[in-house]
Order: sequence, then C-alpha cells, then structure tokens
Amino acid sequence: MSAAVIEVADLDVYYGTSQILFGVGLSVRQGETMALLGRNGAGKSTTMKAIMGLAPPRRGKVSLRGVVISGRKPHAIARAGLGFVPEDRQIFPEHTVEDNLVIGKKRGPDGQDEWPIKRIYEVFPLLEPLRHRIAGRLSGGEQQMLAIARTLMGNPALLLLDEPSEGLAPIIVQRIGELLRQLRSIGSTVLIAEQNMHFCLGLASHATVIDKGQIVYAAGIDDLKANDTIRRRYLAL
Amino acid sequence: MDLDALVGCLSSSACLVTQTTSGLIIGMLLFLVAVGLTLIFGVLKVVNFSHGAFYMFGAYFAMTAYQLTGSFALAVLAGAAGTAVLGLIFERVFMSRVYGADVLMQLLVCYAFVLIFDDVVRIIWGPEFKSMGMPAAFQVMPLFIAGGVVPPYYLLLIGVALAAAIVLGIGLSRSRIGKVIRAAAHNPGMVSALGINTGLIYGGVFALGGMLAGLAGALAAPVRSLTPGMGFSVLIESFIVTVIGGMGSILGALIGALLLGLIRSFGSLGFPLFTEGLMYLFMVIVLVSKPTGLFGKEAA
Amino acid sequence: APWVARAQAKTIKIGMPTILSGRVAQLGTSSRNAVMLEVEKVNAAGGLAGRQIEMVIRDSKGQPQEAARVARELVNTDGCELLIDAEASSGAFAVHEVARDLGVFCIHTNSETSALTADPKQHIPNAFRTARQGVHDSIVGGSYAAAIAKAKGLKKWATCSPDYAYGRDTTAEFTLYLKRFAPDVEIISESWPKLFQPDYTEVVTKILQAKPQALYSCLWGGDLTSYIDQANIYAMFGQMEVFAVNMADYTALTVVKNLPKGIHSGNRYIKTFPATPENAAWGDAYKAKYNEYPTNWSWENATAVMLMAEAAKKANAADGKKLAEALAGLTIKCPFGADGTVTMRAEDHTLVGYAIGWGTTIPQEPYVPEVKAGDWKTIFELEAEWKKSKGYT
Amino acid sequence: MTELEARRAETLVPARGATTVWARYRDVLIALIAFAVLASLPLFTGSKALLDFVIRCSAYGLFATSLNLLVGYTGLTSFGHGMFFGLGAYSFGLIMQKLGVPIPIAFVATLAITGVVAAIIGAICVRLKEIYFAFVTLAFQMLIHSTILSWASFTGGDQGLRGGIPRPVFLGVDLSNHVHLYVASCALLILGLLAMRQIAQSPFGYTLRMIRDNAGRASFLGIDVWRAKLTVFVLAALFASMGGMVMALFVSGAYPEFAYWTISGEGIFINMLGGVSTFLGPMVGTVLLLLLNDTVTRFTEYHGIVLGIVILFFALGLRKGLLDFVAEWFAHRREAGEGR
Amino acid sequence: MLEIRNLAKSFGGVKATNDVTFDFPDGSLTAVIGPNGAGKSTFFNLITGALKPDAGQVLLDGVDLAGRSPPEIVRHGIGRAFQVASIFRSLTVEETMLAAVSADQRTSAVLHKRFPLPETRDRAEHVMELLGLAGKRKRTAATLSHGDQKLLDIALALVLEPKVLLLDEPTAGMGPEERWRMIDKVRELWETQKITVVFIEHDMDIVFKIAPKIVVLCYGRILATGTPDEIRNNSAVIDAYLGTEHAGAAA
Ligand SMILES: Nc1ncnc2c1ncn2[C@@H]1O[C@H](COP(=O)(O)OP(=O)(O)OP(=O)(O)O)[C@@H](O)[C@H]1O
Ligand SMILES: Nc1ncnc2c1ncn2[C@@H]1O[C@H](COP(=O)(O)OP(=O)(O)OP(=O)(O)O)[C@@H](O)[C@H]1O
Ligand SMILES: [Mg+2]
Ligand SMILES: [Mg+2]
Repeated sequence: MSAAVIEVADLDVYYGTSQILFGVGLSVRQGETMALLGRNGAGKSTTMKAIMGLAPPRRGKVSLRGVVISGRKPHAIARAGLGFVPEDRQIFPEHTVEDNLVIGKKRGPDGQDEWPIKRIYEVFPLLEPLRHRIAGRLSGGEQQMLAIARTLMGNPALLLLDEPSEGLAPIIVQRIGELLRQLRSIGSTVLIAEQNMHFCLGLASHATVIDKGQIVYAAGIDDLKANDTIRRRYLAL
Repeated sequence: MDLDALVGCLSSSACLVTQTTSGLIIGMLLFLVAVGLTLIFGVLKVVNFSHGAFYMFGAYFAMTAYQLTGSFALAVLAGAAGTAVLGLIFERVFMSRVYGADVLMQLLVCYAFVLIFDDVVRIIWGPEFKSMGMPAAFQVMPLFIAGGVVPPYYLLLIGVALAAAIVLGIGLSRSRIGKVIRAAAHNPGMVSALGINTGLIYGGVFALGGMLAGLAGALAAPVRSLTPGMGFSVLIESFIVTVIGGMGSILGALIGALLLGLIRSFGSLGFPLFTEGLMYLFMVIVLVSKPTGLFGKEAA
Repeated sequence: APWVARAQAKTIKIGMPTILSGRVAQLGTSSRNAVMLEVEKVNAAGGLAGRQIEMVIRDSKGQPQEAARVARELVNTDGCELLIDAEASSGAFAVHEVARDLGVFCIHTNSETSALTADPKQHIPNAFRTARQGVHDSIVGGSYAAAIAKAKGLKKWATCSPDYAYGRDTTAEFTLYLKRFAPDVEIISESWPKLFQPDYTEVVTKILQAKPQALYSCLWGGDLTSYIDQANIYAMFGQMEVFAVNMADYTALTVVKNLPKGIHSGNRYIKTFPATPENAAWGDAYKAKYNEYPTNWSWENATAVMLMAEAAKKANAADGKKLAEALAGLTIKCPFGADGTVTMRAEDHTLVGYAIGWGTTIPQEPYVPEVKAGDWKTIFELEAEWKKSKGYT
Repeated sequence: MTELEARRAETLVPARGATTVWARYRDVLIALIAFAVLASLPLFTGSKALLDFVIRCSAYGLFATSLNLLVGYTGLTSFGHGMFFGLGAYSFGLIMQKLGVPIPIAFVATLAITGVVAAIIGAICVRLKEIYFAFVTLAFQMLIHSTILSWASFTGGDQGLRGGIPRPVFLGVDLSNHVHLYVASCALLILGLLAMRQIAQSPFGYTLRMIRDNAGRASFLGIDVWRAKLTVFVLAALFASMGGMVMALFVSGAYPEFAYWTISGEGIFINMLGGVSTFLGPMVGTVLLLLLNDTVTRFTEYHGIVLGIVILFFALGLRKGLLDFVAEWFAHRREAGEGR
Repeated sequence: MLEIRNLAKSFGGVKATNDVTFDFPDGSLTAVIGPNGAGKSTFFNLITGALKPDAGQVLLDGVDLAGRSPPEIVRHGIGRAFQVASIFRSLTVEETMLAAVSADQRTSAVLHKRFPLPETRDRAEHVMELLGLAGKRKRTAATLSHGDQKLLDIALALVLEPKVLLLDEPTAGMGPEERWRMIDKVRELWETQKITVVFIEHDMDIVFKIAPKIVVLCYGRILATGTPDEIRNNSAVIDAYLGTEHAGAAA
C-alpha cells in the first residue's frame, strides 16, 4: 500500500468565536479518490479550506507527504502541491478562458510540469474552442471544467474538489464524472466533497463522513455502500 | 465669463498649441498620480486618501537628493524609489491589517496617515515652503511649435508620463503578472489558492502606485513649491480624474486626466473665475450620464 | 492696599490664536517668534505696567471656527486678559466677533483686509489692527507702478492674483490707483488661480497669449515661487515688466532658486528698508535667535507688543479697557516706522506711518537694494477719498 | 455561524412586541432627563468654556448623527454631507443679516431652503452607487463651496459672513445671552436626536436598513428604493442644516470652511470614532473628537501626528467605533455570564 | 393567468431569451429546466422587472407588465425568490417579515410611528408559522443555515401574498434531506395557497416527481413542454440536457 499523500490530524477550525471543526482527521493515499461526505453545514468545505490555509486551523496539523504545511499561507500550500477547486468555482469572470489557465500555471512541487496547456486541451477538448471566450460568459458546466483545468495547470500532487456537480445540468454532471474517472485512471489523487450521492458513489474509492464538524466514519467505498446505518444516519439516503 | 478670449484662442494656432500643451502637462502629471490611485483602488478596493502624501514625499526626496548630488536623474530616481519603498511598508505594515474591515475603516487609516505624513514632513524638512530649482540643463529657451510655446522640460515630462501610461497599459493587459494583478483584484482568495502570493501583489501594487505618485512629485519638484500638505490639492484633482475615468480603469485615468488638463487650460481662458467649479461640474455631468465613470465597470 | 499691589504683581496672560499648522504655519510661527522676541524685552524691562507677560499661544489650524473657539477658550478658560489675534483674514473676522461678544482687548496683527477697520460697522472700541492695510499698499503700489508705466510706456497690463478676498481686493485697488496715475493703462487679461493651486501652467500660457507689457500679481509665499519657477521655463520674465507686490519678503526671496532680476515689489519685511540701524538690528536679532529672517507677519506682531507696552506705560495699567483708551491715537518709536515712528490712528484703530515702498529685485542679498518709499501724505488723501467712495465715512 | 452561536445571538436581540410603545416613551423620557441635566448645568458651573463645549457638541452632534442616518442606516456614504451644514449656517446667517426676521422664522426658512436644495442634489446623487455616490456628493459640496467663494458680494467670499449675526429677542429668549444660547442649543440637540431616533425606529427606518443590507431585494418587495434614499437624504440634510445653524450662532458668522469637504470628512471621522451601528455612536464620537482636538492643540502643534496615532489605534486596534466596541464587549460579557 | 408573449432579451450577441411564448394558468405548478446558460434565470428576471425585455409582453390577468419596475410588478402580484438566497443580513427573521408586510401595506415610508405597526403582525406570523421559521424569529438572518436562508427568501416572497410565485432553484446547494423537505414545503404551499408556482430546478428526481408540467428552455427558446413522461423521453431534451442517466429511467 502506498504512503499517504495527505495526512490531516486533529483540526480545530473557528469562524470568529464559533468552532466549526472539532479534531478532524483524515488521510488520502496516492491514486485514491476520497469522498468527503456529510450533510449541509457539516463542515466539508471548511475542512477543505482549512487544508488550503484559507480558513487557518487553530489546532491540528496537515502534512503533505510527511511535510507539515498547516500554518503556511494559502499560496505556499498551493506551491507545496495542493490544488483546490472551490464549491462556487470562482473563475475569473473578466479574463478569457486561456488567461484563467495561464493564471493557474505553476510548476509542481518537484518542479515537474505534467500539465502543459496542450495536454489540458487534450483532456478537456470542450475548452479548446472556447479559449478566447470571456470566462464569465461560459455556462455553468463549462465554468466548472475550466475551474478544474485551471487547478490542474498548477500540477498539484493532490486535487481538492468541492461539490463539482452543484447547480449543473444532468448531462454536464455526467460529463464531469467521466472526466474524474479519467483522472483517476491516470493516477491522480483526489479529495472530493459532494452532496450528490449518485455521482459520488460511482466515482470514489474511499469515503469519509463528517457530521457537525467531526469525522464519524471512514472506509472503502464498498463498505459504505453496504453500511445502511451510516448512510441513513448521516447522509439521509 | 470671458467667452471672447476662448473663441479668440480657438481660432489661433499659436494659442491652440500653447494651451493644448499646457493642458497636456497638467493632465500628464495628474495622470501619474491618478493612475496609482486607480490601480490601488482597482486591485485592493482601497480609496487611498494618503496617496497625495506619496506625491509630496516624491518631491521632497527628489529635492534632498538633488541638493546632495546635484544630479537631476538621481533626484527623480530617489523620488520614485523612495516612495515605492514607502508604499510597500505602508501596505504591508498598516493597510494589510484592515482588509476585510469596513471600507470606511480603511479610509480612516489612510486619513490618519495624511495627518501623520504631513507632520513628519514638517518635522524633517520644516514648515516653510521650499523650492528645488530648475536643473541647469533645462534652463533653456522654450521651443516654438506652430507659433505655440512649449518648454523642453515639459516635453520630457509628457514623454515620461506617456511612457508610464503605455508600459502600464500594455503591461497590465498583456503580461501574466498583469493578468494576475487583475485577477487578484477580483478574487484574492482564489488567486492565492492557485499558489500566487497575494501579499506580494498587494504590496507590489501599493509600491507601484506610490512610485508613480512619487515620480510625479519628483518631476514636479523643479516647478512647484514644496510644502507639507502639498499633496492635498493634487489628491483631490486625481480623485476627480479617477472618478471621471471610472475607478479602476487605467485608460480612464489617462483620458480623465487629459480632459481635466484641457478643461483647466481652456477653462481658464473662458471662465477665469470658475475653472475649479468647471471641473466639478464636468464630473457631475459625467456621472449623471454614466454612473460608473467613462470606463468604469458596474460593480458586481 | 497691599492686596492691590499683589494683584498688580501677578502675571498678565495674553492669548494668541494663530496658525501653527497647515499651509501657512510658517507665517504663524514667525508671528509667534516676533511676539516672543518682544515680550522678552518687555518682561526684562519690568513687564506690562509691572506685570510680567505670559503668552498663551494656540493653533487655530487656519480655520475661522477654530480661531473663534480658541479665542473664547483663551479668555474664558485660560484667563487671558488680552488677545493678540494673529490670524489671517477670515479668522480675524471670527476673532473680531469674539472680541465684540466678550469685550476683551484685542489687536489684530495679520489681517490686511481694509474693511476690518475701515468699515464703521466692524468698529468696536476694544479692537485694533497693527497690520499693514491693503488700501495703503495699493496706493503706494499704484503710484509707483504708474510712474514706471509712464516712463517706459507700459500700456497693456495683465493681472494674476489668487482668487480670494485679499487677491481680488488688492488687485482691484492696485489697478484703480494705477489707472488714476496713468490713465492710459489698459488691463487686457486677468487670471485668478486658486489659493495654493499647485500648477500655474495654464495661467502662464494664458498671459503669454495676451502679450501684455506688464504684469501685476499679488500671489505670495509658495504660490509665488511656484509661479515664478513655472513662468521661468516659459521665459516669461524677459517678455514683460513684472510687479509682484509680495516678492520682497525673505520667505520668497531666499527660497526661489532662479530669482529673475528686476521684478518690482513692495516691501514686506526687509532688513534694509527702512534703512535704519534700528531696523537692521531688529532683523539681525531675530535672525540670531531663530536662524531665519523675519516675515511680513513678524514685524506686524512685534509692533503690536511694542504698542501694548507703550500704552501700558501711558495708562500705567495693564487693564484692557485702559489700555484701549491709551492706545487710540498713540504714536511710538518703532524700527518699522517710515520716519522712525508709527501711530495707532484714533479714528479707525489701524496702524499708520509704517515703512512702505517699492523697489526692484536682484538675485542675491540684499535682494532689493533700493526701495522707493511711499508718501504717507498721498496715502492719507487717497485713503480718505476711498473711504468716502465705499460709504465708510 | 454555528447553531450555538446563533442561539447566543438570539439572546442579544431585545424582546419586541408590546414593548414598542414603552420604547417610545422611554426615548422621550431619556431625552427629557438628558435635557434637564444639560440645561441645569449653568446652575452648577460658571465655566463658560464647558458651555461652549456643549454648544459645539450640539452643532457637530446633530451633523454627525444625521450623517449616520445615511452612512449607518442606509449604507449611503456621503463625502459631501457637510454642504448642508454650511448651507444651514449661511442661509440662517444671511436671512438674519439681510431680513432681520425673528429667529424661529429664519430657522424654518433655512430648513425649507435646505430641503429644496437637498431634494434637487439628492435626486441626482442617490442614483449612483457606492464610491461614485460618495464622490458626486463631494463634487456638489465643492460646487457649493466654490459658489460661496465666488459670490463674494452676497456671501462675503472667503472672509465669511462678517459683522455678526443679529439675534433679536423672541418671546424672552435672547440668544446673545450666553446661557440662553446654551440652553437653546441643548434643546435643539435633544429635539433633533429624538426626531432622528424616531426616524431610525419607524417603519421607514427599517426600510432604510433593508436598503442598506440589500437594495435589490427591497425593490422586489415593492419598495421604491430611489424615493426612500432621496427621502432620507433630505431628512439628513435638514438635521445637518440645524447643526450648521447652531454653529453659525456660536461663532456669530458663517465661513466657507463650514461648507468645505473637511467638515464632511470630520463627520465621517466622528462616525467611525464613535460607531455606526449604535444610535448614539456619533454623539460619542463627537465628544471624543472635540475633546481630542481641544486638548491636543493645547499641547502640541504637531496634532496631526497625535491625532493620526489615536485614529490608528481605533482603526487597527478596535477596528470599529468606540460605542460599537463597548456594546459588543457588553454583549460578550452577558453571554459569558449566561454561559456559566 | 400569467401569459408570456414573444418575450425577447439579448446581451450583446447572446439571445438569452428568444421569442418565448407560454401560458401559466392560475393555480398551476410548472418546472422550468434547461442547460446551464439556457436563459432560465433571465426569463424570471424579465418577468419580475429585474431586466427590461427587448420585446414582448408579460400579461398578468390581462395587464401588460413588461418593462415596468420591480416594485410595480411586485405590487401586481408577482413575487420571486432567488437562486442565491437574497435576504437582509442584519435583520432578524421577524423584523424581515414585518418589514416586508409593511412594504406590502404601503406603510414602509411611515415616519411618525414605531416599527413594527400592529397591523403587520398577523400576516408575518402566519407565514413564519407556515414555513416553520417561527422558532427562529429572533435569529439574525446572517446566522441562519443555508437552507433556512433559502426558506426566508421564499417567505419574503410569500408574505406579499402574490398571485404568482417564481422560485429560482429553491433547492440549490442543499443536501438530499433538506432538498426534499424544501420541495415538500413548496408543494404544500401550492396546494394550500392556490397560487401559481413556477420553479427552476436541476434535480431531475424532484422535477419529475412533483411537477405536473415542465418547460424546457435551451438557447433562450422553448425546446419542449409537457408532462414528466413526455419530457423524459424527448430525445432533443435528452441530448441537450438530461444525458443518458435520467433518460426514461423511471418509466
Ligand atoms: N464565513 C463563515 N462564518 C461563520 N460561519 C460559517 C462561515 N462559513 C461557514 N460557516 C458555518 O460553518 C459550518 C460548516 O460550513 P461548511 O461550508 O464547511 O459546510 P459544508 O459541509 O461545506 O456544507 P454545504 O454542503 O452546504 O456546502 C456551517 O454551520 C456554516 O454555517
Ligand atoms: N446581465 C447579463 N449580461 C450579459 N449576459 C448575461 C447577463 N445575464 C445573463 N447573461 C447571459 O445570458 C445567458 C442566460 O443566462 P441565465 O442566467 O438566464 O442562465 P440560466 O439558464 O439561469 O443558467 P443556470 O442554470 O446556470 O443558472 C447566459 O449565456 C449568460 O451568460
Ligand atoms: Mg460546502
Ligand atoms: Mg440561473
């Protein structure tokens, strides 16, 4: 079994005076697609933001391949090899598609460049004809692809995806699902937060369930599919 | 009102050339100050009320450097570099602490520094006004172009400002750093999550804005008297410029500054007692017909 | 009675609102310097009718409402019995109202606006002015300029003055007297830049367009030096005679780097005019103490203290009311007098007889080598006429 | 915010309901007591300076509180509110000097003039958003300031309205008497504050809050946002004008500085100092600023540095106005107390 | 009845709404679906006055409302809720409701009385009760959970007692459980209040389950209309929107 790419231990996160995460811990190994599941407001996005340094944890530790990265600034964390696609996509609406990609360009933590723009267009053939379009005018699904592509441009060792299916037409959700399966097949490591179970269960290899800011369950995806109690209790399925 | 003078001037090429260049000169110096203002607003959404102080420091730094070295080039360099450093420090140490707070809080921090900087200048250089003096190289007869008078120093000045405008305009729209700066203006969180040090960008933008104002101050030092508080009237005019052009737009700042310069130069002929009022009136008219300035974008 | 004697021995506080911050702080500071210089002398000589003077000097930031507030506070809270109002014009009018309200003795030292004392509506028995008066200045300037205009045939004139009351009044009065003495003079262009305007380029070019033979300006201080620097690079000074009334002041003379030769100017404070040992000694003493030359405001404030000291001597009291009675009509020896004396005119409580004249500049000390003194007899005549025309008499 | 936090926040909101009538009378009662205390001050102290201070607080307090109706309640940051302060001072002074009518008539006439001018300017300004609104109000302020300077024959130009403001005795009230002027200023202040409090707590006041939070949504509830903004713009102008009148009476004149942008700047400064989310924040700010100003100028002419550092303390240290800070601090205390 | 006649709007070159004609009978419940960027929100914006149509009519009971301002249209009886909850962050739930009723009763400009006016209470109370917000009345809107904020947004539209209620993705961003709770509430409202409801939704499970009638928009045009079964099996809709996963699935 390969070593953990990312190891999260004992995270406490606050917004102002209110505590959101209580000792959250999880780990994702090379080549895994880990689903982070939980109800609305359970703390999925907060966990991702905490890992990225966008919501700095008050306690706890995040290490990437054994190197502690918590406490650094978001840009330093990104440079260490994390790529984040936020729940609301946050593309740069006034830039063109290609400019969005260019802004995301950076070498990987070991100086590698596995994602030249040509390869991006190979993996996202839909984006190529749109390269000179103003990103704000793209449809939601196209924006979602752009957001993922932009993050890949930074050659991340680990991809954090926050609700990639939200608000998208079913056909687009399907397409993004195909894309993620493709990424998995080329060995990318992914941590994905989702509400859409159909979508997620067909995609992930492992699952972690979070509820009220605490991890309540972690196992392989088939385990979860078999475990009715957890699914009913925390995922309302 | 003295419309005859205005009409008379418009029909004479000598007068047209002279007044137009004089408008350009006023406009270009204004542009250098205003573009920093608009840049800082565009990226950090901070209305930098202390921007005039950078203009002031630019002039004082230049004067001191000139007195010490006797070199005008070094003086301009000192003005620009000194204010760049000052801008960086100001942003990193103070402004960076109030991002995310109420906009008025940011205004307040800037206002505090208007007060502090003026007194600092008073303490260092004294309350009296100073004059740097025109470098000998430029103490020459003015040029005559189509009957109009154009001093060589002002040609230099227009050239520098124009170069700054072009470099900035192209730099920001073409280069990656420019794209990143514009993106950071929209969404700093996302930009930093992509691995870009936004703190550096913010500091850099403030340094750049400060440097441009300082450059304007340094270039103005030979022809304007230096006094604590000298940044103020320049600041107000630059605000008019940026608002007319649209907050955050570099092209807007350029056009706004030139328009204002021309309003001044031709307005002083036709409305000698209401030149100032003319500027405000113009601003009101622009904003009423285009509520976000000439090149401003509707806030999302 | 013994308690009277003790009360007499008590120090007397004099309140002084002035401008110690902002654009004209330099002038406010020079006012304070001059006052302190003189007060030290008075105190060394036994004080004001035996009472040592304690100056309470406060900054008004040049804002009238602050000047009024500070003046009231000086009297009401700090117990000042007399006021030296070292404010610029609008502040002076504000303090004037305080003096009217509180009845406190007050000398305005810096406001040159004629109306402050000339307008009978403004008149109150407890207020005086030791500043030069605008109309005096203009009469002397007008007659001096007219003489040169006639000699050199300068018919076409332009004016360029700051757009506020001082600039407008002074310019209007100057041209009035210029035309009176040289009737064929014609004003062909007027420019009114704002006070503290940073750039004068459009004004300079506008004047160049008009091609006048002579230019009058009452810009002052930093504005004047900016203007000179900016006009210089258009080579303006070679093209016309320039009459800049506020040029011959050390604040401008010592600062401007390329002072053109031959600018005509009225005296503000200049060590060499009046060319008396007393005046030179006073200027040197000031320079020795403060390491800079006095300003126009300096002599005006010094004169106020000198007058107060003499009035106190005459009244043998430091009480405001008695002081005011003694001061009206008082003539004293003074380094700044045209004939060695100055007088506080009884009828309108304003200073007369001070040295006033015009000369031309050279780029180094003594800057204005020869000053042609104005004639007070002419001044009085024309002033009376002016007052009548304004309906002041 | 978590559920837990939210539940805490819940306890902070005072119970409303049948208490609204009482709330209204409570405000009146507090106002009456405040007036009684202020008005009896001259009986206990002979300090004219203290009375002067209170008069100036009235002038600035009315002005700053009215600005808060715009900034705090409606989210309209005006950089030009000072124009109405100046307009009030000048109109009142000119009416008294030129027409010599009884003071109450001049008072009402000034309010009428201010109202008309504010309606015209407001109609143009309130269409604009945020920074552009701020700057177009500033432009109008500068236009008015320029007009005052240029129209010297009428306004006295930069020298201001000279010769004092006549104060004919009206119904036994003699405003040239210091104590009378003092009591009248206090009365105006208290009445003005009470009226503004009523505006803030009226249905209209809540309309303003809605506009501040989300103007777009408010319009989908059937609210004419433009009209509401214009109304509050004019109302705020009236109270600012009242402040200007008190100032004119205090200095017995009017000066262009009253209509200069610095007055607007001070108003915003006061609001930030005192706090914009509490009704009395601007009043606290007024007292703070005036105290600061009066004491600092006594001791140093480098008051810029001192004032600047104090501002930095507020802006970087508290990050909010004093009264807002205190209110929040109390809220936390209470919360902690209940937690136990 | 709400009748849309030849409604059109373009942004630059993009025809966001392209000659749309459709009737919503009184008391109907209609779902609007379509690909991202199809012009669904734009369609709502045109009806409610947030955008001015380039052409066409919006007839409510025969009165043309096209091009009028939002306040006017609201007063004619078209209320809406937003894709992203649009609420008043600093007001409490109760204050929000009271102020909204006040606006509807034309007392929002009253100066001389204290807020809230007694006559606003009942309606506010009723709607808070109806949507289950009564227990959270003292909560500041900003502190509400995502779902409750959406509820509050809908409550704001409802408290105006509209004839037509437009809901833009009422379940957006909600988990499966909240989603169903929300949509049950919408259906309950529709059944009890007898109002016309139109909602935009991307969750096909929901759409097919509760909407008797569905309109599919694509590139600003109506691509198809019909019952869930008709839509599910419409090949054009499958190609443009549904994809293979939902197609005919529940048939
Ligand atoms: N900026 C904030 N300030 C205060 N509380 C916040 C903030 N952002 C989120 N919260 C609270 O933190 C908790 C966790 O939020 P988070 O966004 O992590 O949930 P989530 O699991 O991603 O939910 P969703 O599925 O709705 O996206 C929620 O109770 C939320 O209300
Ligand atoms: N204000 C606007 N300016 C320019 N283009 C706009 C504007 N609003 C919408 N559009 C464009 O109109 C089209 C329709 O947008 P609309 O928001 O109506 O889509 P939608 O169907 O609601 O999509 P989604 O399901 O993603 O919410 C899109 O191409 C969009 O980019
Ligand atoms: Mg989330
Ligand atoms: Mg939409």
